[in-house]
Amino acid sequence: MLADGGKALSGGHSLIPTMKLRLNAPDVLVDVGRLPELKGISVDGSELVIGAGVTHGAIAASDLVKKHLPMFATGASQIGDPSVRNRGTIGGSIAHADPSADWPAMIIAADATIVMQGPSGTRKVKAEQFFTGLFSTALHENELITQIRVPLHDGAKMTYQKFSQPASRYAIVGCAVVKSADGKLRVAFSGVSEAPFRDKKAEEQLSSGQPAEAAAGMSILSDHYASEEYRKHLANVYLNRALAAVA
Amino acid sequence: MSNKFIGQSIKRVEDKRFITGKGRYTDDIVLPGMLHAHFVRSPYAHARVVSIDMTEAKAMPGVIAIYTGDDVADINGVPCGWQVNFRNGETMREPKHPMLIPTGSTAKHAGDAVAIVIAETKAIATDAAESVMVEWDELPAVANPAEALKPGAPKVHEQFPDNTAFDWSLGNPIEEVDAAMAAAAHVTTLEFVNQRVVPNAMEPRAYIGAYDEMADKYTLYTSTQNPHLIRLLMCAFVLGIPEHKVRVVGPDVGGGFGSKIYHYTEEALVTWASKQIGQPVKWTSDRSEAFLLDAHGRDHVTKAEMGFDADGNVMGLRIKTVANMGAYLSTFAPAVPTYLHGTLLQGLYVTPKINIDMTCVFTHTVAVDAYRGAGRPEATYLLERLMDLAALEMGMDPAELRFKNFIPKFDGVNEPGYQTQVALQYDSGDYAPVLERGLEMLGYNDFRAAQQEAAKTNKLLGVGFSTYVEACGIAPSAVVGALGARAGLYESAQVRVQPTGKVSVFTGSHSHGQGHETTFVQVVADKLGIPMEDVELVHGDSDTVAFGMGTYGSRSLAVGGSAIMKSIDKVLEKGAKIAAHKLECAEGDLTYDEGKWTVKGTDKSIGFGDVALTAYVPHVYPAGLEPGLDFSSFYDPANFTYPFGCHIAVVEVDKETGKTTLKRMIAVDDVGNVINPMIVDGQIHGGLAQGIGQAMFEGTIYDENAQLTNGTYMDYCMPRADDLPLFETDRRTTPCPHNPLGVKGAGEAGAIGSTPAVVNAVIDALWSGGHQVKDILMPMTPERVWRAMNN
Amino acid sequence: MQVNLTVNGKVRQADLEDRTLLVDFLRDNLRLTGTHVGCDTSSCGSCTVHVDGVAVKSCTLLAAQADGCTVTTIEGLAQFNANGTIGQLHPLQEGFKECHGLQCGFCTPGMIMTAADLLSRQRNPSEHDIREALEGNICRCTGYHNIVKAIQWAADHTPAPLLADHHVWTNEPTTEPAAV
Amino acid sequence: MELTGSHTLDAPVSTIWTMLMDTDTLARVVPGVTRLEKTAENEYLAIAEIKLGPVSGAFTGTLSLSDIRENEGYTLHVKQNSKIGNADATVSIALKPLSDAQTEISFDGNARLSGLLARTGQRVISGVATTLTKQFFANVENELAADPTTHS
Repeated sequence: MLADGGKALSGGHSLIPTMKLRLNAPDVLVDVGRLPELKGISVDGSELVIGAGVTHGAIAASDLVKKHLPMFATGASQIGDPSVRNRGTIGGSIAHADPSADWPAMIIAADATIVMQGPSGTRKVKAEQFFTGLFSTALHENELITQIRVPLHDGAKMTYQKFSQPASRYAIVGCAVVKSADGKLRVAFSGVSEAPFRDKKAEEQLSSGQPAEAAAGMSILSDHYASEEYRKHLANVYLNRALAAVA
Repeated sequence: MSNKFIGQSIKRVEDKRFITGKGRYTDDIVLPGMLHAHFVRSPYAHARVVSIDMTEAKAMPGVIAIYTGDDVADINGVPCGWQVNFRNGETMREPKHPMLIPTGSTAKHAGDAVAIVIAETKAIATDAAESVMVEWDELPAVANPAEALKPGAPKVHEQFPDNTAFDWSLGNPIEEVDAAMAAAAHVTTLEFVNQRVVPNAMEPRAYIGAYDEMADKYTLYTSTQNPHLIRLLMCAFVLGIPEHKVRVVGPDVGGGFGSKIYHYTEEALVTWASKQIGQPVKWTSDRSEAFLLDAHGRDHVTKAEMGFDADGNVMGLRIKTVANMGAYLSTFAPAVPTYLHGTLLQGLYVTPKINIDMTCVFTHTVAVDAYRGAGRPEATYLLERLMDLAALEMGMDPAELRFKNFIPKFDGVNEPGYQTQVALQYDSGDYAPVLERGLEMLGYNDFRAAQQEAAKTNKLLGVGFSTYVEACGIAPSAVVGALGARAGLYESAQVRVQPTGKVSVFTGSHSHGQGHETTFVQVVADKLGIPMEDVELVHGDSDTVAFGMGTYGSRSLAVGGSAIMKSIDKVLEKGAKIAAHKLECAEGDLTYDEGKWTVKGTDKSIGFGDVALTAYVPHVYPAGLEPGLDFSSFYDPANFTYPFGCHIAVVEVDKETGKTTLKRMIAVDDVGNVINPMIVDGQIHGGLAQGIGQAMFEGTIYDENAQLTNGTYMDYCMPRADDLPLFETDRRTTPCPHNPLGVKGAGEAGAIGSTPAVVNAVIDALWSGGHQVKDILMPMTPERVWRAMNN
Repeated sequence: MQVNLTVNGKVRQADLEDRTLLVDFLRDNLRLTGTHVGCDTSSCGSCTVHVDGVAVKSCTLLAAQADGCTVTTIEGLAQFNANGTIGQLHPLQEGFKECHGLQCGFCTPGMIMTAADLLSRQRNPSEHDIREALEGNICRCTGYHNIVKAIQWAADHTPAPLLADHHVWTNEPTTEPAAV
Repeated sequence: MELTGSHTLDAPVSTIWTMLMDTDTLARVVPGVTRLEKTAENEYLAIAEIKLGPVSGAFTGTLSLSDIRENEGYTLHVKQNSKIGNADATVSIALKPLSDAQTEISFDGNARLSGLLARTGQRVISGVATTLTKQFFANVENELAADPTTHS
C-alpha cells in the first residue's frame, strides 16, 4: 500500500496538517501508530532502541532515556507543545524530514542508526546519511522506519540547544553536541540548512583546538524570522552554548 | 441605590456554559436542511477575471448552487459607514466593494471572492470550489501605503489614479507649528512604521442565513459585535430589504477586537442565498481565510517631530502620516486614522502647537479598520516613543520629562474639561498619580542601579514608559455626525419588570467576552436593590432588543450602561407613583432603598415586587396611570470619556542573539469608576497582551506581489503563555463627570498604552549598552534587535 | 469506514468518511460543540480533548485513529448526577470561573483539557511549568494571566482521588536487561 | 522566491546550448517538469508533478523561451497552476565559455507564488530554492554524463 501513493500515518502530526491545508492528498493512509513492533524503549546490548512509533512525550518521560541519553529526554520535551508530544512520534518526525525538526540533529550527533523494514527485509542507515535533502531521506517509498538505535554513550556529555521560532516552535537553530568520555565531539544541526547535517568541519576545528565556525560552507536557510546572515550567526552562538553545556 | 454588587469582583454569570462546553457560537448552530458554503477566491492580489468555468464543479454530487458576480450584480456592495472628505472639500473616494468579482472586473486583494459554492456538506463545497476553474490575468499590485503614493504605482481603482482615498489635517495652522519647531531648543525626529496587525479573534467568523418563506422573513446568525448595525447596513445598503423582515442574531461570539464590527460580504451573501435556494446556508471561515479577509489594524508610515525648549517643555508637534486603507473602505475605516487618531495626538501633555497631516491610501490588501484601540494606539505610540527618545537625546529622565509636561489636574465638575489643540475636550484627568504609582511599583531607583550592573553582562536591561490618554465611550451622535459618521452612536436599553418583580434587561450592547451578563446585572441589581439572580440580561437578538449600536470603542458600560440607568430611573419614577398610591402618601414622602419604598420617618413600606405585581394587576391603582412596568430608553452621551494611565515595561535583551524577554509589565490605569474590578483587570490583561504582541511578535509580511506571506498561526506570531510574565496592575479613579455611572471604559486601555512602553524599554536597554539607536521596527524580532546592536 | 469509540463514558459508533477528523466527528456527529476549531495548522489548541487519558489536538487526528479509544471532551469533565445534570464541576472548571480565566470562552475548553493533562502529570506545577504546558494553546482575550492563576487555583483545590481519575499517562513499555 | 546559481560544466558551450534548446532534454532538466508538449515556436504546455515533503500535487501550465541568443542564453518563463496556488517563474539563463571544454552556466530569476503556496510556504522557501537549484545542475550533469557523444 505504501508503494502506491500510500502514506504511513504514525501519530499523524506531520502529515495531517499538510492534508488539512490540501497540500497533500494521499490515496491511501496506513495507520502504523498501533503496531506493537514500533513501540517500546529498551536497551539492547550497547544500544538504546526506540521504537519508531514512540511518542515524543514518552521519550521525554522515559527513565531509561533520561539515564542513558538525557539529551533525548530534554530535547523531546522541546518539540512542539504537550499535545503534539502526546501524539507525534520519533519515527514520523524523522521520516517527514522537516529541515527544522528537532530529532534529526539529536540522532545525527548521537550517531544513531535508523532501521527500516521493506518488502525485501530490513535495512539500516546511519542517521548521518539518512537525511538527503529538503524533506528527503534514504527511506524508500515502500519502507517503514521501525527503530532508532542509539549507542549508549556511557560517560558522555550531551546537549541539545534550540532557538525556536515563536509561532511554529520549530527550530531556527537546533544544535546537538555529544562529547564522548574520551573528549571526542560530534556536532549536528537542525534548522540551519535545507537538510539537517553533521558539522564535521566544526568538529575538526574543535579537535585541533581552534575556534569553530558553525555550518561553514553549507547553504543556509533564510525566512521571515531569520535571514541567512543572522541564522549563521545564531548557529555559532548555539554551537558555543552547546559546547559550554558539555564542557 | 445599594452598593452590594457595584465595585465587587462578582464571579461571572456566563462562565458556567463556557467552562462546561455549552457555549453556543454560530458554528455550533445546526438548522434543519442547512447547506454549506465555500468561496472561490482570488489567489492574486490584483488580477482580472477572464473567465469562470463551473462545469466540473456543478456536476459534482451534492453541489446545490454556484453563484458568481453576474448573479449578484443587483446587490449593492458593502457600504462604508463614515465619510471623511479631502482637505480641499473634495468628496471621499468610495469605491464599490462588490459581493463577488464579476467576469471582466478585477480582484483587488488576495482572497477577493469570485464565486460562492453551496453544497450539502462543507467537504463537498470545498472540493467543488477547488474545481471551479478561473482564468486570471494577473496585474501588478502594491501593498505598502507609502509605495502606493509614488508615481507609477499600480492603481487599485482605475478611477482614482493616485490611490488616495482622502487626505486630512487637524490642529494649528502649519505655519504656527513650523515657527514653534524653529524656535525649539531641541527637536526629536522619529520616522517609523506602525505595522499592520491581524486581530485574530479565536473564533473565526461564521454566518448562517435562513429564509422563512411563510413569514417572508430572513434570519442571520452572525459572529458579530453589533447585530443591529449589521441589520441596518445589510437591509438598507446592501440587499434592499425592509428591516422588519430581517432578524439578526449574534449568539456567543468568540472575541472581536474590532474585526467583528464590520459588515462583511459573506453575511449578505448567505442571507441572500438562503432565499434563492430555500434552505439555510452556513459559512464558517477557516483561519487561512481569516488572515486574508478579516479587517486588519494599524498600518501607518509616519514622520513625527517634537520640539522642546531648553527646559524640556514641549513646544510643538508636527506629524506627517500615510495610512493604509486597504483595497476598499471598510465600515469605520476612514474614522480610524482621523477622528480616532488625530484627535488624540496631544496626549496628556500641554502642547502649544500641533499639526497633523494624514494621507489615506488604497492598496491591494484587505481593508484596514478598527483593531483594539483603533487609532488611539497609533497616537499613543507616536507620542510616547517621542517622549522616551527625547529624554534619551536630551539626557533627561523620561519620567521627569512627563511630569514636567502633564496637563494639570481637572475634574470636569469644579474645573472645566481640558480643551486640546486637536478638537477634543477631555472630561476629567489627573495624570501625575498614575505615573507616580507606576514608578513606585517599578522601584525606579533600584532599577537604574540594576541596569548599570546588567550593562556589564550579556543581558542588557531596559525600562520603557508610556503615559496615555484615550477617548472612548463613543460618542455624542451630533459630534460624530458632524465628523462624517453615517450612523448615530447612542445606545438603547429596555428594562422590563415582570409581574413577580423579576427583571429582564434588553441591551443593544453585545458581549463577546466582556462579561455584560455579570456587570450590567450588578448595576441593575444594585440600582433596584434586588438580588442579582432576579435580573436577566438579554442581548444579541434584533427581534428581542429594540435597537443597538453594539460593542466597540470601550462603550458598553459608558453608553449602554447609561441607557439602562435611564430606564431604571423611569421604572423607579413610575414605581414611586404606584407605591405612593398603595401607601397613601405623596411621592415626595417616599425614599427608595434596599428594594422597597418607605414613607420617610415611618416603618411603612412596600417592596419592589409588590409594586411590580400592582402594575400588572392594577386593581388598586393611581387614576390615569398606565398598567405595566416596562421602559425603554436611548442614551446619547454628552462627550467621549477619557481614560488614562501609565504602562511601564522592563525587558532583558540577550546581546548575543537579540532576543528580548519581557520581565515585567506594570499597568496603572484610571478608567473612572469600576463596577467589577476582576473583569476590568481581565480587560487590561488582554489589552496588554495584544499591545505587547504588536511590539514583539505580530505583523503582516507582504511580498512584492502583495501576497500575505505569513497568513497562518505557524508564521504569524502571537504571544503565548510562556512569552509573558504575570502583569502587575493597579488603578486610580477619576470618575467620568458626564455619565450616571462615572465610568470611562477599560476594553482598549491595555492595548493603547503598552506597545510603546515595550519598544521604549528595548531602546533603553540598547542605549545602556552603548547602542544609541532611535528606532527598531516592530515587531522587534531577535534579528531586528541584533541588527540594531550590530550595524 | 466504521469507527467505535467511547466518548465521555458512552460507546459511540459511526460510519464515517475516511478523512473525517476527530474534531469533526465530535462536533458534527455527536454534537459535542464544546470542542472548537480555531485554526487549520494545529497551532491554537482550541480543539484539545483527551484520548486515552492524554491531551491531543483533535483537529490533527483522524477519527479512525481514535477507533477503540476512550475520548473525554469538555462536556465530560464534570461529575454528573444520575439524571445527567452537572453535579460537581472539575476543579479546573471551578478555577477558571473563580479566577476569571476566560473571557470570550472560545479557547477555554482546550485550555482546560490541556491543563487537566498537566495536572495529571504534575501535582503542583510552578507558574513556569504552567506557562510551558500552555505553549500549544492560544488565548487572545486574557493575556494568560488569569489562566495561569486558574490552573494554580485548581492545583491547590484538587482532591487527590479526582486527580487519580485523570492520571493516565502513556508510559511506554520499557525494558532494561538486568545488570550485564 | 529568488532563484540564482551558477555551476561549471565540463562541456563546450555549443553542447550545452544544443541541450538547452532540445525539448526532451529541457523537460528532464527543469526541476518538477515531467513532460513538455510544443504548442508554438518556443512555447510549450508543461505538466509537472511536484513531490516535496509535505507538498505533493499536479501542476499544469506553460513553459516558454524568449530573448534567445545562440550560445549565450535565454529567458525561461514557467507558469504553473494548481489547486493550492500558482507559481510564475522568470529565469534568465546565461552560458559563458570558460575554455573549449568548460562552460559556466548561471541563472538569475524569481518565482512568484500565489494562493496557499505563498501563504504557507515561506518557512521553507529558501530551502526549496536551494533544492531546485541543486536539482537543475544535477540534472544537467546527468544529461551530460548519460550521453557520451555530448563530450567532445
